[in-house]
Amino acid sequence: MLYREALNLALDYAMEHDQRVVVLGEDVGFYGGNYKVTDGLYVKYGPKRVIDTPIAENSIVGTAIGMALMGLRPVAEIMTANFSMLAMDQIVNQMAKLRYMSGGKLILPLVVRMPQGVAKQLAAQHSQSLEHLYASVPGIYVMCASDSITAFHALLYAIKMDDPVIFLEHVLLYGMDFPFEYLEGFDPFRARVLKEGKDITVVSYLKMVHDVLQACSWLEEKDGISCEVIDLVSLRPIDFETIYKSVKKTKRLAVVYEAPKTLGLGTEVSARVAEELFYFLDAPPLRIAGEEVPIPYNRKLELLAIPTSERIYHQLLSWSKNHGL
Amino acid sequence: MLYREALNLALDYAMEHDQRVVVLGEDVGFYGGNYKVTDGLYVKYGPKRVIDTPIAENSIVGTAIGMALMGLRPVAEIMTANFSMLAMDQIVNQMAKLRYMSGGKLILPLVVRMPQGVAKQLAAQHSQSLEHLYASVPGIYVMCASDSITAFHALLYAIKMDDPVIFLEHVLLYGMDFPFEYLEGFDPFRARVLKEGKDITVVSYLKMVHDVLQACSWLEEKDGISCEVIDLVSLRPIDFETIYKSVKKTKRLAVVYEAPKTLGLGTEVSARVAEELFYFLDAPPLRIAGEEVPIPYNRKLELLAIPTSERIYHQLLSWSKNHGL
Amino acid sequence: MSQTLAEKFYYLMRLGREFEIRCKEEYLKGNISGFLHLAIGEEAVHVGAVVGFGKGDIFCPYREHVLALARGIDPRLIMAELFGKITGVSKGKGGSMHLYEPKMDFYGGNAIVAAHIPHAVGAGYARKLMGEKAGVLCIFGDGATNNGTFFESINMASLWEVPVLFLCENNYYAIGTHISRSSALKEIYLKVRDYMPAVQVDGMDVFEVYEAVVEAKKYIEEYGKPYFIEALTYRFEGHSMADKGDYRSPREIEMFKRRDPIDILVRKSLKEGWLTEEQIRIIDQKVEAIVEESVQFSLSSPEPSDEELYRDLYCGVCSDVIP
Amino acid sequence: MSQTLAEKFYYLMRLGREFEIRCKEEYLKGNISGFLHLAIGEEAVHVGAVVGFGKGDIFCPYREHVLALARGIDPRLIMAELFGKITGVSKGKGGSMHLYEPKMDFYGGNAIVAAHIPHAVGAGYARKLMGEKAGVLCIFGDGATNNGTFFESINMASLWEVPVLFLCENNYYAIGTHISRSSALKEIYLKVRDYMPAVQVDGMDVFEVYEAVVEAKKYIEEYGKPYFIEALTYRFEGHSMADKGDYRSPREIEMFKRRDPIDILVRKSLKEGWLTEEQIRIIDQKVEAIVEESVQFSLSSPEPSDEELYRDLYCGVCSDVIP
Ligand SMILES: Cc1ncc(C[n+]2csc(CCOP(=O)(O)OP(=O)(O)O)c2C)c(N)n1
Ligand SMILES: Cc1ncc(C[n+]2csc(CCOP(=O)(O)OP(=O)(O)O)c2C)c(N)n1
Ligand SMILES: [Mg+2]
Ligand SMILES: [Mg+2]
Repeated sequence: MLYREALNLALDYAMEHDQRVVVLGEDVGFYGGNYKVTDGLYVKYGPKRVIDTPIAENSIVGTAIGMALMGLRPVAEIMTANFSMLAMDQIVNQMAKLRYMSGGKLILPLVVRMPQGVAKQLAAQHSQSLEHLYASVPGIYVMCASDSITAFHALLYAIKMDDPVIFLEHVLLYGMDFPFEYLEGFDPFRARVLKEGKDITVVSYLKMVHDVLQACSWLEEKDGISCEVIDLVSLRPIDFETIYKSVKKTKRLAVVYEAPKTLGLGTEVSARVAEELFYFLDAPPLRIAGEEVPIPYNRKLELLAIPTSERIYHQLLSWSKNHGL
Repeated sequence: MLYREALNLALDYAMEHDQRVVVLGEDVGFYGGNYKVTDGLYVKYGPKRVIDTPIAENSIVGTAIGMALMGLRPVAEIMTANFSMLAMDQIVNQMAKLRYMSGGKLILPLVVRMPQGVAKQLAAQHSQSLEHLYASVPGIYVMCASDSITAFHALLYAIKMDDPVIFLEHVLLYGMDFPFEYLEGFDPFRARVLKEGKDITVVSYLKMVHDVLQACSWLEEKDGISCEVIDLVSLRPIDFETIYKSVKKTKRLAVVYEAPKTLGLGTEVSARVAEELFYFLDAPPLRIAGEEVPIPYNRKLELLAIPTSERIYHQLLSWSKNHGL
Repeated sequence: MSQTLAEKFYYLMRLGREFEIRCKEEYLKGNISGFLHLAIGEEAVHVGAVVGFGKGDIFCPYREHVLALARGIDPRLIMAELFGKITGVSKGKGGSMHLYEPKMDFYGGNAIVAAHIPHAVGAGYARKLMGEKAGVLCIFGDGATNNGTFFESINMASLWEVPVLFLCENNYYAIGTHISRSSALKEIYLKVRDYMPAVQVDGMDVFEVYEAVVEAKKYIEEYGKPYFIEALTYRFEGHSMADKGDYRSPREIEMFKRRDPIDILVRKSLKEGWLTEEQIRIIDQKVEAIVEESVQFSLSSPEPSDEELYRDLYCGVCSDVIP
Repeated sequence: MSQTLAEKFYYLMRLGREFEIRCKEEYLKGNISGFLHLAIGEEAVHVGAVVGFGKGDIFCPYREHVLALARGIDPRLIMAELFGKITGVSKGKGGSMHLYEPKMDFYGGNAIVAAHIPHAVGAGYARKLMGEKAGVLCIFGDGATNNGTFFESINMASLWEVPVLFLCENNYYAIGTHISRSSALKEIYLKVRDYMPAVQVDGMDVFEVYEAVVEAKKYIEEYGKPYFIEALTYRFEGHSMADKGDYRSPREIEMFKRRDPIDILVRKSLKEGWLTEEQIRIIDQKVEAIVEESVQFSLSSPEPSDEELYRDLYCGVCSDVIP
């Protein structure tokens, strides 16, 4: 099942079973969504529950908050995370704080979905990965999905939650086909161990997970290095229990993400593991991440700006060599 | 000299010597600034160069960008960093990217000033520390000042720079009196070693620096533990050279900041030091930071939410004990 | 009718006034802290609007004590909130700018200018979708109408036909900046007149505010569409306790104080025979007692326990409607 | 006069059209990538505005090839930018949405809807402060006028008396959403008519656009204040190459294509004798050669070197005006 279809299925399923679920955003209705995630919903549920909005990101999230306060369960789409910079006040100052400031009186069952990441030559204003901005904010949950199974189950879980969730997707995943199955008791707060291994724990999420899996299979085949690959579904909170368990076994941590390295989400993983498992580690933690530049348009430069499976492979390998593997 | 006076002096000096410098923001003119940082400038330089703006943060930074493109050197004030969430598009997507996207053709000599941090019972929407959001963005510089000397020199330096700068102040510092002197060749990209020591390197910035100094003097007096205290002036880039040099000597790193711990600025310091100086460290890095909650109104809870000199002292002490000091 | 109303107005406006005068005292004593924005001088807008609107949800900015009182929230719980006590409406976590009581459809204060305006639009959308006609009352200042979020919300409310009464309390100032230095249009209702019915009223006359709001409410309920009222008023105090308000000339302040909304109400009511001196005396006494009680209640209320720091952040519940 | 203008218009509009048709081909060949927004159908607005405005700074959105061409930027450097080559106007770092040439007062594209509008206001403010009368031309779509940043900027421009010509190209759509489903006011100029002079013109007639802009420019220069023009137009293609545009009925598209701005210009010019068939043929040939040359130039231009990744991020210079 395509990743976008899995998201669509979650929305459709939720809307069908719960009248309170509404979808809103730019082009989500009549047009079917810029990335077709909401395709078909407008015809099925009508314009009152699948709401086309003006280009007004702050008020999209703002109206969704108002709807949630009244007992609806809005799923707002921000066309891409880049544009969510216009909605930061509603996300950081409102969505994340209203419940707490009200002493628990206000309830906000609300999901804000958005895709992010580098697609292909969309240039600096359309290529950002911004999960770290959200994951630093107390009062919201931040989730993401690396394949169709998590896309469906995590999004559905987010919709069922009475707390506000930022749900991140990756533009390049939408068109990708993944195996699909319905799971019982899916828990988005548990990181997934996608591959067991004994030498290195490699933590990642979203699209990078697939590049990591590729790099790790090369490492195993060519160099006999065995990686345990962990896929984060929840980015706030991060499931450190699963990470610690793995690192205690492998004694080595690498974390891979697409955003520029400085203060990217993996920084928290690296710091926390160094702080908590200092005496277990056989090597310094490694961050493999984007360069400290806006994403350039030119394809060659663009690919230099973010980790690729080749570069992940080479960095993991040379770091392993330097630190006694 | 009061911290706010030092900032005022820098603005006044810059405006006097360079006609291109203009100041804009809410209440900065006729009213003299919400925290009186721009006091007197309106009378001295008139309403064309000291511009009162509507409550429109995104367009305050946006118009400042337009002014900078034309060769003015605007210093925009956002009343507090909390409200800068409304200006995130202009900061993250515009100010930080225009130069790069234009292949270097556009020049943005622009400073956006804002105070942040916990004052006293201003509650969740008026108490945030948000430096990590800015420090993660390539294309801008992020500076801050912990006392009057840095306030004057760093702000003046920022105004002279042809690149865009986010300049962070702390609400509680405005009314504080510090010794002042004019320095030759001040370099904001060098962290300041405020106190030499041999056992622990403690990195901090803004208001927390003073709490750290207090805690460290207790540690020295009561427990014979000697701290080297480093004050970051630049938060992007961070002067790791100075930090590494110190940590190589002390073999221990602690970093103290007011924002919630997760992904706060000190996370980068902790992670980087663990990654780069792994074999030098005698103890895991320590982050002493805010709790993972919005700031509550109640004073007792508010003080529980952020590091105080007492808490810094106790945390440093117990960590030292646990790790062989 | 006018008699009952006059009594109600007088009671609520006097309560608001005395409550806030006391807040000021308690602030100076150190019992209240943070930003404290008083609505002294603006009571006719707040009381007229809340009473006139009646049933429906209310969203407002940080200057909301009188609105909360007019909505009927227990003064003790409001004062306790200002004192930061666990008995406060927001458990002492919100303070003056964050009074919430969803049980009374009061969605309270917001400390970010204009940020609650889209909340009101979303709330109105939701209520209408769920078949509720009462609509939403959304209050904000003149300064807020220069902010983009305001316009986005006006457009959405009009486009989607959302039953919201937008009530702008134009007190001519945003902190220290006069409207003439922040807004190209000095008549705020002009900003939206192409989007929805928009009128201007004298915000110092509670009857005028009340009547305009009643009329607006009728329109909202009948057509399910938005409506805009600009109420001209003035704050007698500084913007908050941190502001002396001395960027305004004594003459200007004097001019407006001569139109004190409580005096206007009293003069009119006595003249028309809607209120007697005796009634006023009784109400004054009652108000005094209520305010005093609210302070005593707050003084004797406990601080939140340390565990409260991490409470109320998430509710941690999942709906089970979806299988 | 009309003769010279007609020739100029025809040349620039034909150049814009052929340039973009070629872009489309090169996109399909894989030489251009990313988001490519074509202005085919909107040439009269772009050419009429840039020619009519003359001296002054230009700020525009992502759909800016024709604007850049009309401003006189070398077509080879534009095409090379689209090819991502180092010879491109933005060194291959910006692509189609980010063409900049400050030497020609062209402050180019922006990929965030409405984000460049405050830049234009700030630029106009700065120019005026520095004693320059020419003013700023700011172009944006109908969709952008629902965004808060637009309103904030309109207010500021009016309040501060900034010489900006706001030019809204109303093509009735924001990606797949028709104006009737995104804007409460379908006549966009109504949104600002209380802030500044605001008119609506036929954006398919380059002469009409040109004349309105010339008039606006006179006003701006004389009064140093803002002006607003809404030009009604239509994009013949999808929103970008990623969009087929099939949410619009064939009938609607047909209707607008019958008002192709180039056809209108040609018909009128031939009729009035401003242009001859022969002149047209010569221009067409010239345009063909220029477009071809731009592609050859781009094909033979080098890729940026790897070092470019970290170039142009900061300029690292400090002014020495302040001692
Ligand atoms: C987005 C934002 N910017 C700035 C502020 C600081 N601030 C608080 S109140 C205020 C003035 C608001 O004026 P107005 O809307 O007229 O309301 P009033 O206080 O006069 O009732 C400002 C600028 C804020 N709280 N939020
Ligand atoms: C803030 C923001 N939100 C959403 C988008 C995605 N987007 C790109 S163009 C566009 C439509 C803009 O419509 P309009 O302003 O009418 O311009 P047109 O493309 O029709 O010329 C949208 C929604 C964006 N680039 N920026
Ligand atoms: Mg006001
Ligand atoms: Mg359009």
